[in-house]
Amino acid sequence: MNAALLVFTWLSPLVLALLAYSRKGRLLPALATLPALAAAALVPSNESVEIPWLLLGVQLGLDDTSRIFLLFTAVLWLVAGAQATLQMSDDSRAGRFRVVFMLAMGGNFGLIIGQDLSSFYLGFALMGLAAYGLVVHDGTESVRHAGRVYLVMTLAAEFALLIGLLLLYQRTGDLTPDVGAIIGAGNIELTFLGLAFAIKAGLIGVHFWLPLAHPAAPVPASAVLSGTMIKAALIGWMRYLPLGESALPEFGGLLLAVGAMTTLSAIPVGLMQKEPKAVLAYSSIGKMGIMSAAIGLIAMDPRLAPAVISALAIYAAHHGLAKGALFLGVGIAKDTGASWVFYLLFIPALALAGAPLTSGAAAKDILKIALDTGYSGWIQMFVGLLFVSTFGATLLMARFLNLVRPYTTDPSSHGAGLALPWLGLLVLVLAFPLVVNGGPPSAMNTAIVIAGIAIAAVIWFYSPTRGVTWVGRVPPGDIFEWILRYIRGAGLQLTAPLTK
Amino acid sequence: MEVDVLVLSVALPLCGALIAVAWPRRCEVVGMLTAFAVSVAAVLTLVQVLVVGALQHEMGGWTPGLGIALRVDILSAVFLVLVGLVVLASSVYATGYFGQPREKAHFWPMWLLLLAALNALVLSSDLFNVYVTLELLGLTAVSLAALSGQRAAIDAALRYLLVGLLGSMVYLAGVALLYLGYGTLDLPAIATQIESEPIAWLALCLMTGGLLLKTALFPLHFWLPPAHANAPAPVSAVLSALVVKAGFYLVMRLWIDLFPALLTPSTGLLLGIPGAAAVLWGSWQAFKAERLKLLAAYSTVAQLGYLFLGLALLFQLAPGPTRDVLFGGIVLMALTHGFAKAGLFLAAGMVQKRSGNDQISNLGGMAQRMPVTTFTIALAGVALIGLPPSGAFLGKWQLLSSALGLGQWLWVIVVATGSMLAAAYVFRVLERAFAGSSQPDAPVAIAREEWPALLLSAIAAVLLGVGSGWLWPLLGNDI
Amino acid sequence: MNTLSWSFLDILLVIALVLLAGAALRARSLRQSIILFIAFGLVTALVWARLRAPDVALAEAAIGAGLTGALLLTALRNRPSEESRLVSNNGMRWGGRWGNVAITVSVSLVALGIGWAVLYGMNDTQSGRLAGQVGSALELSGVSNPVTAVLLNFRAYDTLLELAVLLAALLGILSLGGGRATHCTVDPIATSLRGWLVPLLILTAGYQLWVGAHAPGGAFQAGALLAAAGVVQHLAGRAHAGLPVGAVLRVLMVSGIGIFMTMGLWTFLGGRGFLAYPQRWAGELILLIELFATLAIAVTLILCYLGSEPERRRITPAGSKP
Amino acid sequence: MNLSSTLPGLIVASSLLPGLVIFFLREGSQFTRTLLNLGGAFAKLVLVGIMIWGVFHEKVYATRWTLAPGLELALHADALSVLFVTLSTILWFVTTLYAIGYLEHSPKRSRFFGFFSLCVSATVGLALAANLFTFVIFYELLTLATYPLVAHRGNTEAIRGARIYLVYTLGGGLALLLGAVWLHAVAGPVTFVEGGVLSRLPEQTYSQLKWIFVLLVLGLGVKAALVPLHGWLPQAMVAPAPVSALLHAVAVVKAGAFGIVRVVYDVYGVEFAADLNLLLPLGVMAAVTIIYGSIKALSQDNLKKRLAYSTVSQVSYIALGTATLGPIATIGGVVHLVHQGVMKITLFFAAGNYAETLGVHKVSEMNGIGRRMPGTTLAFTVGALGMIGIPPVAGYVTKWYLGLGALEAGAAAWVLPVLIISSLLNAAYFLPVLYRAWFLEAPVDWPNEHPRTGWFETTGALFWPPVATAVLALAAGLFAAAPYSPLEWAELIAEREYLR
Amino acid sequence: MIDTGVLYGLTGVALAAMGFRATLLEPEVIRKLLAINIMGVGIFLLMIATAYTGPDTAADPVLHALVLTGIVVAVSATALGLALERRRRDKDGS
Repeated sequence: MNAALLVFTWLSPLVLALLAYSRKGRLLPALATLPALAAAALVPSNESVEIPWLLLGVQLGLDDTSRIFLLFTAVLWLVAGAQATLQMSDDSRAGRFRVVFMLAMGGNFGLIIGQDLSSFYLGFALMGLAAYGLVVHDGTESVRHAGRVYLVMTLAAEFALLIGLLLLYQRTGDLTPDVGAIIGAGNIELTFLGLAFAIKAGLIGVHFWLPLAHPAAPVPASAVLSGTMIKAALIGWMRYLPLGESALPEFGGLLLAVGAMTTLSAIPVGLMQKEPKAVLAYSSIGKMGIMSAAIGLIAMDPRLAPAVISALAIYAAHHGLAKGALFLGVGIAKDTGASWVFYLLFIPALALAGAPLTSGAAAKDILKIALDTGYSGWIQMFVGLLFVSTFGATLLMARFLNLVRPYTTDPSSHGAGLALPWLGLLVLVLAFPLVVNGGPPSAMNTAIVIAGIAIAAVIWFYSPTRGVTWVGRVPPGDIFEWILRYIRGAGLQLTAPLTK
Repeated sequence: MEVDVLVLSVALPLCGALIAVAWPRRCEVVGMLTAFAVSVAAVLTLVQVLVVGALQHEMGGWTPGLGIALRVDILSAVFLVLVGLVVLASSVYATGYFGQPREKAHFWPMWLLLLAALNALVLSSDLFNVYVTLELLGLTAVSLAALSGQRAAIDAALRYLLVGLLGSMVYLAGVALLYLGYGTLDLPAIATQIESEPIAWLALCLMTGGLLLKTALFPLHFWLPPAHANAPAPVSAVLSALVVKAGFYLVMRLWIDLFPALLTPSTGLLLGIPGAAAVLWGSWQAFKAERLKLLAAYSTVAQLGYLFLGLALLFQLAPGPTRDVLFGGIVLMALTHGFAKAGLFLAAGMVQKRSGNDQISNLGGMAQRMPVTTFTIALAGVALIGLPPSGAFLGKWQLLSSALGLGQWLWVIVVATGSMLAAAYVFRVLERAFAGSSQPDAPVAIAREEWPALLLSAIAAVLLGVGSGWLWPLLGNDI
Repeated sequence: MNTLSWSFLDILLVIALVLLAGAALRARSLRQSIILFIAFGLVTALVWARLRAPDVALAEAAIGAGLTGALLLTALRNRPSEESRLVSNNGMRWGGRWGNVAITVSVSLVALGIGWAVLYGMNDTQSGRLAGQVGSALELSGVSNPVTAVLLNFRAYDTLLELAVLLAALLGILSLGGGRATHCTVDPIATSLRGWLVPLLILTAGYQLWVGAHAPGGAFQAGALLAAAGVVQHLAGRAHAGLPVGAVLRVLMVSGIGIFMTMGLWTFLGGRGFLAYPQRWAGELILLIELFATLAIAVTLILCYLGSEPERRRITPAGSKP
Repeated sequence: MNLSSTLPGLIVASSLLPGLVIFFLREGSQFTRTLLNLGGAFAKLVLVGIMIWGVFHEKVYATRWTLAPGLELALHADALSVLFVTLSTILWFVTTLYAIGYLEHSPKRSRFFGFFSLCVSATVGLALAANLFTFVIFYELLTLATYPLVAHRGNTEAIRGARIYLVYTLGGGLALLLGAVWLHAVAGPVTFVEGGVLSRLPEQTYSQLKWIFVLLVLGLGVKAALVPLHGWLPQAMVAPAPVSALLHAVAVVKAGAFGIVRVVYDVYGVEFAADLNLLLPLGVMAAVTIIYGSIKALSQDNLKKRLAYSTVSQVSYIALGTATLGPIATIGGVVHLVHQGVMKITLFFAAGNYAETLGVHKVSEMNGIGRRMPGTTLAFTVGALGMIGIPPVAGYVTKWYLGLGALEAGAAAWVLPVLIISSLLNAAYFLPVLYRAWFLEAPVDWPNEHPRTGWFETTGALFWPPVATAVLALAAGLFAAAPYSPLEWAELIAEREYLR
Repeated sequence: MIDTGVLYGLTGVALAAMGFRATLLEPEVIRKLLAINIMGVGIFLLMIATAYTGPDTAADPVLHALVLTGIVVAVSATALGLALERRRRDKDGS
């Protein structure tokens, strides 16, 4: 039974995608996630099913961390799917959206449950490419530009991953390398794997596609993009780096530093954005920075591995759900324009900021508890980073709410039925800390959050106009946009074929 | 009563010619019957030779020294079959080609005399007898070439006659010297006595010079293209495929049977260099030729070049299996060229008859109007270029293999360029044939004219390539 | 080594020969060169006689000088004055003056070579080569004249082919079609000459045919003489040179080879080998063959002469053109 | 007359005889012609099936016919030939169906199908050739059979294209002939023996063997479209679609590549070729072709020209695999023989469909074609993704094995970058096409659209072949590890080549 | 040491050479035919000279037969040549 469930998790989205084109298939996106939910709940860990004749020999299975990932991914895909069905009932190209949506979903699930190299790579590639369809759904010029940048970066990530996996496979010799076999990776392999997942996670330097793609995509798509797809990087790192077995001091250090820089740079740029979804995109980049830094930390100090990995999984789950809720909220706000939507948005915003009694706080506490086991200078630095990110997140959330407010003033469009799936998600976000007993709220954390709220309130009331000057000076794709503008300005048509 | 079939192959055509002259109204029927009978006789001779080995028939019962003997071994038997089949096919074609009875009455007797001359030449092994057959061949060929009566044909025939006479006279001088030196005219008898002395050398040069003039090897080829291009189609087919080849057959006979003692590798070059020049010059001219028949004529000059090239290589190989294989290759190339060129000329004749002239430039849409003819030209082209599955491919393979074995690069380059040029001029024609003319009018088929040409080309392009396995070992024990 | 056996006469003949040949080739007008050529032919006949080759001398006189001369003269008569050049594309002209010198030098070099070889070859005379064999086999051949024996028995096949060559030439000429009928007057001398010359020629031809068996003579010489009679008939204005017309003419044309072939096939099918006459009947058979050969050769040569002669009057039935 | 001595002969004859008969059919006898065509194709399929079964059970099939002392026309079924024969037989069957549909009402069909069958019998003969002499014969026959096909339309540029094609291929044929004859002169009759026959030759012939190798590769390189010799391929695009499909996917181009594989493995033996350091130049030539082909394809607006240049680069993967010493690279090279065939024929079918149904020849005219002809465009997408090397379509298997082979042979330094650059370039010239097809608006009316008959987007005979081959490509990728798959067969071949 | 046979043999060679040269160089057709005939006579002279074995003994009959045949062949060739020449003149329209 378990084997069937696992296979169906992967197969059902792909197969149903073929039927989704016609109008009758409107409900399919939501239904396709059910096997994944069931599998996440029922299938015992380290249960795997072998399909030797598929691809190069496929092995599907779940372990503890991938179970959590599968759970929150499935939930988010379910909600996003339902939301898409409701919102896009009148869109002419909904059929195509549904097909591409479900292909991406299939890729994402395959990525998580596929334990062998080829199915991981298949999932990674399928998700990346199908997501392109989601990004360029609207078809306007700016969206097309974002889609092109996204595509190039995704392909680059894919090929880097291919090389990395090739090197890994050539070294280990079997398609489903267990953790022990992964030790001793050469630094070429590490660079390639690192690069592939860095692009996916949106770390600094290769992040510019994310703030372009996420806002461009329709709301359900961007929810999934931010919520689950970029998490693939984490899964990749956890699975193909010898975390907990051998120490990778330089690689870990590099990852920690890059993660830290990403988080720190994301906050100011995020604040300067004019578009709410762009703000959310930068907040995702920040959060991914934190998680990558955590991975770097584990790489340096293997002893931390087991505890921190599970903590990270929970943190990722929290971030996924909250970020998904925020993105969906923006969509509903735009559609319904109802003021209560704005107030409900406060819940996921606070959760994301890590306010006490919310999932954010719980996740952060678990992470801090896991880190207490080891003691080194780096951990202290990481905890400091955590606090800074909390403060930044609060500011970003305030900025976001400030930008969403205008949408919710005129109560013109159709009723609340649209928001049903979103409300369900909010309930989950609220219930998250209960499920995950995070322990008592730490004083330090609450103090930072309150300070953040205070500053935000001050900025909000006193300088609604003056803040405008430095807002919007940095375009969403920041450094890439400048480079591109410089190149286009200087008349070099280097990227002509790409942008045709 | 074991009848020597080989005599029949001379007697039958002669009788046929006589009856044709005496009874002009039925000359066509007589001609066809004789042609058929002769080809049957040729095949029977070949079978007899395969079974028994070399045959000999003393004319008049006298010993060869005093009298004349007809001798046939596998080489001459194979040439007999070539002559028989090509003449038979051309005769079938000729029945459709000549319209008025007056033309028929003139054509058929001379045609049968030509056949008799060819058979007599291939079979005879007496030097003076060869001279007489050469003369008979020359005169009949000239009269047939001049049959169409236009000014160009008459001029070409006249030049052909003068060149032919010169060639025979020089050959006769050589025979006189040989008789002077060795006192007999019978080929095998002289072969035993010959050793490297001045008179033998001179006789060799004179006889070969005379024959090369008649075989139109490169420097002496100027008379061939106009003669073959302006003759009527069946005549030019036989001229190119057989008459010129008879000269080559004689050179091969002389150089291999009569003068082996004199031959040093360097003498081979005497034939090799003009042969190479012939290949290049002939192919180049063929490529530039404007008319299909002129193209075919120049291609004959080129193909003969290959044969002489082969001979040059043959003499540089020590007697042994490689030499036999190369000899087989040369013979196969000669046969393939014979069939292919006959097919090509007959096809060219059809094109000329159907569209007034055989200018290559206005062959447009021929593939549509005359599919069988185009297919014939294509098959003949394949055999001329030497692409598989034609016999010429095997021949060229042996040629290249022995040239590379000897490490002589010049020949390899010549053969390679020759093949490319051949491909150029063949596909130049085919290309126009494929270029569809706008209105695809109904394909016309005159079976009587189209099928013989097709069969000839098919033999050259496919049968000789695939089915000639049995021929090689037998040819080996001839030299 | 025989002594210095050539006499003064030989020197004279040789010089005459070479001078006449040179003159014939370089004479200014065509008519002169043809006349000189005929003279050259007669001197050649003399040389053959000198070299003890009477049969060849007769043939040379009748055919070489006589008939060839007649052919050349008729060719000359019906053409206007100016030369008709055979301008060949590249072959025959050999590029002007320097070409001439080059050719002359090379040809003379080859001639010297052959001459030296002849000297070398002649000295070791191999005792008459085949003459001995012919001598020994002569009585088997049914005739006593060795040349006729060789021609019609030992190398009969050669003669057969030679008649075929003659026939081929004739067919070629006929296929070229008669020339345009031109009007030419009949001079009285010819008619009177015809009165006594033609019977004389026929008589000598018959004698030549008969004597061939045991003395110089034979079918070719007899045929040539008959042809000469024909030419005279034609010059005298006789319609169609006295030849029969139509089917009979065609049968006559092929009679020579026809008889030869029937004889050959008869012996061949009789199992004795092609043209191997039964020893007893050899003489008579050879005579029979020679008779028909003579007729054939005569008719052929006359037609060659006529063929080249434009038809005087069209009214005669198809006549020579079958 | 037992089966083992006649089967190869029968397979060649099964398309030769119908071909010859078709030549003489009248234009109007449509039914008999189709019957002969399909009958011949089906018979060949059955015979090949028997042969596969036989070879798998170690049965020996060989037909011999002596043409001259030392020169023998020999056909035999070894692993490599079976692979190529199966490929060409299946694809010929599909292409015949397609051709019948494509040339529905065009003139001169008897001539077309006659030469079409001759071309396939030449390809099959070439595949089954047991010695170099037979290979040369069928190689030249292929040129002869394909020339009229390229010149089929008879208009000026068809004739011009055919002429260029002829000049190249005859030149190549001549080089191959010279090489073969020289080899024959040096080493006597050369039969294809796994592991090569030339290693036993004495030392002083090595310099000659080098020159012979150059000649042979030059000769084969023309048909395999290695860079300096590839000029004819884009020009030959003037041929009707089924011809360019069969020619450039299966027959002509593969003949060259197959020839190179034969020469390197079965004549020289790969170790011996490596000792003579012949493999590096071949590899470099292949690499240059791959990159050059892809770059040229970028700038081609005519769809078939773009596919042609893509073929130029794709076929050189086979040469690259052959030139890299090591069993894994061999597998990559050999399996690509099949994969490229299947994928490229799908693309050409699709291109033919567009041209025939909508009169679309240029990429710029392909906006929104996905909406008008979803089935064909889906097949086109599968083929294109395969070309880029995205799993699950067959292409990624090749890239996977080629990459691994390069790593194993230590030649990763230059092989991997080539693979990556070419994959990126493939993406660069295929994805814009897909983008236009799926995401852009269709023009109001197509260049010359045939009225839509019935439910299908085009006639059945035109619709099903591309779908069938797309499914094949997908299956070859998905079920790569299954028994009887091309990959399995390639491993069998590589194992036999390196057994010694 | 030059006896009659050799003398005539050499003359024959000389005549043949003159004939050959003239055939190549003379543009006029009829002169070419003349030259060929002269060349023929030259070669026949060479043959008869070899057949001559002194004033008293009988000459070699085989060679005589050959020369006879040669003469007949020469005359037939000349006749054909002249006929061709005449036909060429007629076609000329002159």
